[in-house]
Amino acid sequence: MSEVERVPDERAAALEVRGLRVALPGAGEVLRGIDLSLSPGECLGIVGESGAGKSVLARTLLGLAQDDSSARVTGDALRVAGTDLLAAGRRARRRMRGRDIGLVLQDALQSLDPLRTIGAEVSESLAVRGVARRDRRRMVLDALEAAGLPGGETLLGKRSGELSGGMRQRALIASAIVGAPAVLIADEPTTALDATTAVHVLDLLGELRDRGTALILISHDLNAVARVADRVAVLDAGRVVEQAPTSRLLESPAHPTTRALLAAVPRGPKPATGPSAPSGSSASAPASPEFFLAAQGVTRSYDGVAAVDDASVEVRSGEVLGVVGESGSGKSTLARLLIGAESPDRGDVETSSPAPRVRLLPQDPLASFDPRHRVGRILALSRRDGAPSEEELLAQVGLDASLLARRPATLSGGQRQRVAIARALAGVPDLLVCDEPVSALDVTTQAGVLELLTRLQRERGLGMLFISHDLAVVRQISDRVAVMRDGRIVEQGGTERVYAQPQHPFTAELIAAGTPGPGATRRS
Amino acid sequence: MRTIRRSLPIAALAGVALLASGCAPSGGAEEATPQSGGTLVYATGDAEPTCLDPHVGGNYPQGLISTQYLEPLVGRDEDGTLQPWLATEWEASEDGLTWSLALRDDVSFSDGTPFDAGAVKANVEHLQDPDTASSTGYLAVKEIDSVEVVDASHVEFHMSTPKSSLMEVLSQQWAAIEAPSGLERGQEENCLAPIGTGPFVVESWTPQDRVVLTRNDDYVSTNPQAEHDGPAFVDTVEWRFIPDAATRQAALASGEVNVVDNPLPADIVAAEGQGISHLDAPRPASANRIELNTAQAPFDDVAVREAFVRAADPNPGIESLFQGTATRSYSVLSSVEPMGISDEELFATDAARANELLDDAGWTERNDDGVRVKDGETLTVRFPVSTNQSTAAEQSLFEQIQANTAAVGFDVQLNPVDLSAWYGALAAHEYEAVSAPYTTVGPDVLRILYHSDSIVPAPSGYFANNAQLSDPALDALLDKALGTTDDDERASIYADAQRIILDSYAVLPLYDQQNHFLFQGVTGIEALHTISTPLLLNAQLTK
Amino acid sequence: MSAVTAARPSAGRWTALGAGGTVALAFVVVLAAAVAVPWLLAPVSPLAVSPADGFAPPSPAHPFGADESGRDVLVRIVHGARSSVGIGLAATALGAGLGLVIGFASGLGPRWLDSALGRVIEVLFALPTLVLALLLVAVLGSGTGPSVLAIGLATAPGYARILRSRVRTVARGDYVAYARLEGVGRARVLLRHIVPNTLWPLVATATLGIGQAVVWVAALSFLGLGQEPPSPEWGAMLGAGRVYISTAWWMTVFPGLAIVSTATALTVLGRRLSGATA
Amino acid sequence: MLPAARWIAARIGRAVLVVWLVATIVFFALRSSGDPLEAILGGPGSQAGPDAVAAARETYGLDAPLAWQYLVQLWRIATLQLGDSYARRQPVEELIAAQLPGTLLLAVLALALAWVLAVAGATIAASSRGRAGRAVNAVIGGTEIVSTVMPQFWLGAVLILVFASTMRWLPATSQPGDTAGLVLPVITLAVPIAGFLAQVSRDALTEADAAPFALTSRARGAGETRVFLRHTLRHAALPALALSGWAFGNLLSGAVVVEVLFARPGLGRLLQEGALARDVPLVIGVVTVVAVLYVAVIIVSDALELAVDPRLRRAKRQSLAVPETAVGS
Repeated sequence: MSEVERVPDERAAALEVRGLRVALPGAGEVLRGIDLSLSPGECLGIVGESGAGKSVLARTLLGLAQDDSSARVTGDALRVAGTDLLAAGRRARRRMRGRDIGLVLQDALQSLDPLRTIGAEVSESLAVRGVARRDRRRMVLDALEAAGLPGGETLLGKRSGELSGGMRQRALIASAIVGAPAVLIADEPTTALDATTAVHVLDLLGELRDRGTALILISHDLNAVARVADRVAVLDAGRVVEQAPTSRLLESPAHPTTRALLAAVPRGPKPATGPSAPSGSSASAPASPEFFLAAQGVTRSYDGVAAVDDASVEVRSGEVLGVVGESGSGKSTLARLLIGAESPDRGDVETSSPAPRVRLLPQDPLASFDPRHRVGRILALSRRDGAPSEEELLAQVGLDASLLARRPATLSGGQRQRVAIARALAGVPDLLVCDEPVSALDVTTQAGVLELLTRLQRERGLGMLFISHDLAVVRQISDRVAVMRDGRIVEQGGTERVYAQPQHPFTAELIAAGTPGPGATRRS
Repeated sequence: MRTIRRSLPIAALAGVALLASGCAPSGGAEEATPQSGGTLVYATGDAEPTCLDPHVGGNYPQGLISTQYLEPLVGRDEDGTLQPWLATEWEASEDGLTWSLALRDDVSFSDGTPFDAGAVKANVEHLQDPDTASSTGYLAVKEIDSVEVVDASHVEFHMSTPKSSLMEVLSQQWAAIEAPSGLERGQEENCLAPIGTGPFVVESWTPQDRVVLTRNDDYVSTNPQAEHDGPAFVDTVEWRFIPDAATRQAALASGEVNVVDNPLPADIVAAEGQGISHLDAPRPASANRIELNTAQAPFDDVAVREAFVRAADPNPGIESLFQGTATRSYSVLSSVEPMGISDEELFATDAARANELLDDAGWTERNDDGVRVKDGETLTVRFPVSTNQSTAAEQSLFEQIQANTAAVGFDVQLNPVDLSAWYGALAAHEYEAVSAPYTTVGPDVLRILYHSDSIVPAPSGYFANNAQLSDPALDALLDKALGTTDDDERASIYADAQRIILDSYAVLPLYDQQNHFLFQGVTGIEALHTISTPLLLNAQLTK
Repeated sequence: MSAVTAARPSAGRWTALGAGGTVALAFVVVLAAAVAVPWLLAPVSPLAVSPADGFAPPSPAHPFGADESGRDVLVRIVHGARSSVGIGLAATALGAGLGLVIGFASGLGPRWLDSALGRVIEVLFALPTLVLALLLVAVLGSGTGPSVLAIGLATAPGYARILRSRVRTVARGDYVAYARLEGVGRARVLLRHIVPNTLWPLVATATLGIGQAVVWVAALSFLGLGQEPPSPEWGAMLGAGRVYISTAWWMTVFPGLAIVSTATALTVLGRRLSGATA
Repeated sequence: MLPAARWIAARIGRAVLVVWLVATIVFFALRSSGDPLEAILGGPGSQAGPDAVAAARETYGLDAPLAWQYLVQLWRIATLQLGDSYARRQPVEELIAAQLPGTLLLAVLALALAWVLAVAGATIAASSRGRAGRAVNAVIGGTEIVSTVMPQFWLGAVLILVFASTMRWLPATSQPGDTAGLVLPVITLAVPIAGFLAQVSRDALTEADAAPFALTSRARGAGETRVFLRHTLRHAALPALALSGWAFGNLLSGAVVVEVLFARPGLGRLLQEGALARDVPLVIGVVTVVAVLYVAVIIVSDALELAVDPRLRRAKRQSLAVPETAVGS
């Protein structure tokens, strides 16, 4: 790739990778000739589907893959902050870690040892290098401050479980930068975070980059990468298939993989299909959409805390109501109240007569399948009068009939969600409740499932309640949207209206956080 | 063939002779010099006593340990002849209703109080007191109506009925003499450390672990088996409780302990090659035997009993299981009892005869398992086995008898149970066969075991006549023997009684009650000629 | 490494057994044969005594040697499988059965019942197996019945705990909620989803429980609270043979191996079974 | 009240309930099995006469109504005056007090050894990688399973045969105050428990070693030793700690066997003798003490767990952990 050769000065490079190949026992060659380079103060984004080799690349750059004696690491050059990793021994590689290169993983709850204090965790790379205890404390506090946690004294004795998700992630970043490494690898650093928090963390990474750290940002989320990265490398099956400055890559992707990734990113309003008019108009839906379910001022509390607080919402036939909000905002509880899985403490849920037949599309379809049942049995048990055969149901969701004999555990994530959709269809539903149905899926898989859902909804005139933390996803599928925060519905209305003219500041913030394309943090 | 035994088995005699000459009887290859002082460690496999006073209850474990600190009025020599001990002379009146005893006047208890006629009176009364809950010792003194203190060294027992065996049963350790000063302390305290005239004194008792006995330096050598005047040689005896036979043997082999009792036959055989000495001291009174319950079907029919006895064929099993350490007995009484008679012919194995007898008795049909059936009843023999009392080898022997009698159509159901359950089965008459060892001294054991009076149960349900023999002729003989003091006449009466018992086929004698000791690093270990408990008075450590 | 193992496609249940599991399964098959048709494997009576062969060491005639009564140890082990495994099965059935009742009542019943049964479980836990066994001996006397009862009662709280949490997990599981949402009745959900998904792990636990029950039976035999002779029961054989450990090692080593192998095989199998469903 | 104080109060309340239930069950079970007089009057096969029977009945309060006797028994437990042993005629609390320290010493040492063996096994397994590592893991896994199913009396007998009879390195019996005599009983007692603990620690260690925090630590430059000592070991120790209560119950079971085998005085042997002699006050006393010890250990191990793992303070969880692979203790 021509971009690689464009690197101006090799001596100044914080990272230099040429022809890197990594073979792991049992998995074969996972990386097949990687060329990358990175200068101080530069951010390289690495994107790709799961299984593309992103994490192995990160571990190899840290010299950790090499520690496994059965792994084979070869290449023309592998230099990190001056250390030649191809020549370096185990000990040299270890000395390099923490001092020259740091790592930030996703899900700080798991990445910070839950049994150790924040102080111990953040200072670990200092302790390893024998920094005196006195100095450590000051450096830890500095690092915490640099990571956006000023006044960190109170945090030192706490454990990760006692912090919020955003604080945890900041503490994790502090633990990676406390040794002032030249290179920082962030592997999916925002995946487990709420959209608004993610933005803050990405901004923080951008600041670090601006202060001269060479940053590698690994993600499946092009949105996140685009916000910070100067350049993006697209990884597919162990190879860098395309590498370009971020804006160019976003605007004119060259490689099919890149194009597919970009196309899959949910964006824009609900697409209009075929001859019918855009959703929300009366053409595709019954003339006056009758309501299926209507909640009026419902409240539900757990242990004195209101999970849903005085919410009023209506789900209508042939219409998709999107509910969006961050984790813990009460989305799922509201859905449970609507479908009668739970009773409200206050308020009413009205149901049209006859009661609509409700089916659910869960976030984790695997957990909603009896592990002892095969796909055929699952569909058979859920079939109601008027439903097509099991084979037909699978065909409708784009799956082969041969899957009928498989157990769900042996299917891929996308296949599982499609089986879940088929199962919901087997119940001949009037109303489909979708609870974060795509949030666990790869971006391309997600696009396929969303498309399928939209098509089915249209074809059958289904009513749908679609819950998601991702505004872009909700926008793409919903006719109307309700924005939730702390159990309350802060805003409600036609999707495009809300999107265009958010009434509530939180909605505006959400929209900003979810906006793809070049963001404020990326250096121009 | 009828023989009246008057002597010990040759082997045992030889062993005693060797011991008496001061040499290690077997094994002991190294030249070891006996020395005074030191601590002798004795490990017993018998249960730990719950009370060290053998008057209370009265079982063999109490007999074992109390031999070291309590002494009875009389002893016996190896021929079974009574010997003076704390009593120097004894004589029964013509009518057998009064016994006059002369006592040693130079003996004191280890707390300094004198041994005298008052002490004897106090002991008899202690045994007779219901609060003492004496079982074994009580039987010895049951017929004593009152004790008259003639003077300090003379005492008279006034009997309710004549009892010629009185002095024999008074030689038992369970009727040994304790200091009245000790008895007066009350049972709880006296149980922890009875005070006697023996060669050792109870120093301390750590339950489940050991009793420490220290030498009685003021010991007056009254024991008829004493080989020297004055106190014992060893300073201290540690009496340890090691219930597991293999562990006990390992402790002996590794030198942790000097003497063990209840060794396994295989260990006795192996001892010779390991420099470990062996003492075989069969217990007196009854032999080990299987008794058949004559009170209920099927053994209420003598032909069925004979068939069982003829089919049992224990000899090959005794040979292989005991590996030469036990000799087959054909007598109800122990081989150390001079008045025992033996009849090998009566117990000759004859399976054909057994089948014939059973056919004639009407047990002609057999079920699918080969068990004989009569009138819908199977030929079932319930045989509760006490795991406390029957050794592993003995239990194996019972299994072989089970297999042998199965061949002629018996269905023997062995049921190994703990002691409580075993007594429970007997009390409920839920047995057709049983093996119940009984240790006392002298042929009067026949009366305890086979007199019809012994069918009457105690409040606990216990009764001694497990064969449930109820024969007026036998009762008459046993009563008569009790009133006869002339030894020859007694022997003849007991011989007639034994004849009746043996002929009833209610008893299948097996061997003497096994009582072996293995020891190492010590000489002078011998057993009392009364209840065959080990005497450590003459023991000397060797180094 | 983790990526590799996780990426491996799940195979069928039996091929997932692995080498150890296959050996264990083969052993259990042989064991089952010994339980079902001992006469086919060893057409000699395990009871026939032959005092002349007493303590015969292993030889072609007696591959595992002979015991004190000249009975072939191998033959006795084969014929002993039925009673040993039988007692293990009976105790496990009792323990698992009790555990099942307590576990289901506790997991599905009202809160007060759960809390009351929780105390029952705690009480049973506070009585270790042998303590419970000795207590039962004091009450019922020794024998096979009390042994089975003791092991059953002592293992019941373990099963109850596993089942209770399993029942709760399953009952609160998404697929149960989904079936309820589909309008499937309570009873049908119980039979269709909760019971099968609860019992399958129980099978795995009970499998290794049988192995441990066999060992407990052996321990009770050692304490003199065992099975009636001459029926060849492994624990009793081991207990009897231990007396001769220094002179006739084969009497204790081979029954010991039978117990340990059986328990090991059942444990390996149980672990594999539980792993295959996870 | 402080949360900790409230927690302790609640746990003690529950413990009292459990002990009361145990005592009640034991009392009625034993009393339903028949008249205890036989045990009082010289044990089984007693030949005591009617006078002695009547005297004993009065002395031991057996002429009172059963309900009254039950209340008396509860009062005794509450006041730690457990009455006189039928067989030994000594106060039960004294008998137990004499044997308790020995058994506790044995149990604590065995538990410590089991922990050491378990952690050592888990460590070796975790630190062996590659092809040889798989072999080592298989061997350790096999050893664990075999040790969990090893009958203790058999293991002990073999140890005695080898180390006492043959080698003569160690005594065959275990006496109070004799350190060398503790070695074999402690090993015998520890091995099966070590097997169970090693299984859970190894699983936990493997899990912790693959956890993101271990990777993060390595990425900070921590060496394998540091990762092990500072991170994974604690996580591996947690489940083993949670199993302490179960292990303690198992140790008490094992103590019965081991104390008989090694002729060591202790609670287990006291119970065995009491049970065989149908000594009601002694059996009730020992079983109640065992239950008290058990719930005490559970409370302590739960408290320790809470101290080590702050995550548990927020989670509502059950105490009384049992290895998935052990169904009895």
